[in-house]
Amino acid sequence: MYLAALIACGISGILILVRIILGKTTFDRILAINSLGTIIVLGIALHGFYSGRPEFLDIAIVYALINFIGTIAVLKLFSTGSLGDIQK
Amino acid sequence: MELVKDIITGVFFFIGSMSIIIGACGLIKLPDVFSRIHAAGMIDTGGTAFFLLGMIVQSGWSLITVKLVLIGVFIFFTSPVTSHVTANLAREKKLTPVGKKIGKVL
Amino acid sequence: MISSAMGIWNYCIVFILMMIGLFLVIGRKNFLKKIVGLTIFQTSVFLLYITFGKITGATPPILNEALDTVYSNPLPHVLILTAIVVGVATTALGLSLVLRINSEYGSIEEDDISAQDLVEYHDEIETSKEFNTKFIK
Amino acid sequence: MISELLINAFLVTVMLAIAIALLKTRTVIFTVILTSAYSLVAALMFITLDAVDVAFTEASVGAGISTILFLAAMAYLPKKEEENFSNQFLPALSCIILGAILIWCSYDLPEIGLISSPIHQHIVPDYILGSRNDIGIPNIVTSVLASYRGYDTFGETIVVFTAGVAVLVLLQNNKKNPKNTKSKINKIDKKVG
Repeated sequence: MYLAALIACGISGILILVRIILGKTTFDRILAINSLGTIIVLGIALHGFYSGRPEFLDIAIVYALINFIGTIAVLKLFSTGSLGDIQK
Repeated sequence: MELVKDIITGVFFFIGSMSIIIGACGLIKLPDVFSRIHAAGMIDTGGTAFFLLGMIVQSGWSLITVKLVLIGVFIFFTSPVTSHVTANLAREKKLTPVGKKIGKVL
Repeated sequence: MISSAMGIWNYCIVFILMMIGLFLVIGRKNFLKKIVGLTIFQTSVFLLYITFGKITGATPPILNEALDTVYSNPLPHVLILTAIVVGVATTALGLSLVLRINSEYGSIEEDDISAQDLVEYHDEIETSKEFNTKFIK
Repeated sequence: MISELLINAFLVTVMLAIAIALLKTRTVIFTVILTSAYSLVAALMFITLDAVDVAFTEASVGAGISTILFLAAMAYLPKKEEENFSNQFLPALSCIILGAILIWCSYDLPEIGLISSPIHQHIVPDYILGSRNDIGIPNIVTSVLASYRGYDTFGETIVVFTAGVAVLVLLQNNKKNPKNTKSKINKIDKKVG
């Protein structure tokens, strides 16, 4: 059961990776990277249950946080031109 | 009792797997950014919700359930924010949707 | 048989990743790409180390209640934990060097920078020649 | 048992695909995004290889802080990489030869996951027993990192501090002499003509 779910995650991960590599605009890639992060969060949780020690879900929480922060940082750089306060 | 739990988890996992695969196919197949956001939203809502529900049914009342609920709540709040910011920026950068010509609506 | 094939496959891909990182470092002229290649090289070395420490059927090295559990090898994990943190310090130092080079030369391409250095060197030689001729006369 | 190895092989192949895409791209922001994805998949691979703490660190440092450092540096750098295919043959040839030698040597390495390979024999059983009996911390990695190998961690702290000081010194000098290339070229032009 867990293995089937993991295989589904793998298939959709491959499809999303195709979109990341082929994507035309930057927004496509950012969207696909965000979806890949979500898939990886699910994969970590499922792998914990599959291997019999589901105590390591903290890593999945950190992943969700890092994924959100990375996406927002890329989008901010894309909209304002810098991450910090100095702008030429 | 275990059998009932397993069956419920299997049904949830099936629905979740279908929604993430359909979402990933949509990310490839749909024509432009504004329609691909729907597919990404399908992964973020349908996939995570059903997978996490299935795992909650398996784990019962424990600390693991709390962590799973935390993941669910976090993705539930951050996914719409990301989609909104992406769509907003794509509109600011003058990307126009494929298909019908948009008139004075936007 | 398939397990041995999988073992060799893992090592092969890790070595190919390492070579891709090395090619990005020595083959590309852009400095940012060189730093990205350094990151890829580092991550592949980490993967190689962690692969050595894996035992099939074992659990992560966090102690259980049961006494007969088989744990994976924790020693590579410790080494790599140190290496990751040092790696991000290296990345930050390299990026600040690239920023400094960009503010000095206005470009981060290797050919461009060496051409500017050549022009400056030529110019210095010319001025020293003028100086020498004036001074001798 | 075989499924673990299959999952590992799948993930490492995904990483190879990302690295090949990195070889082909010329846009800087796409490079940064792909590096972030590479670190994410690498951290998932660390989890499947039982290295939980390493995955934690790689996710927060490799995928989080590195990406943000790259983005913060990218704001001041040119957005496109110049294409020049001039001098690529010799590096590619040397990389291929070195990779072939490494893969040829890898046939002598022990198989993945064997409990009888020499790395698992010598000192690690002592660490595991000592962490349970002497130190009393359930996480073996923490007890090795802070107690058995404490001086290594101290040296790592010194290295990180030195790097931070070096970054500060390099970036502080940034605004004092804004010598631009164009002004330099103009000066050269004035001298010449």
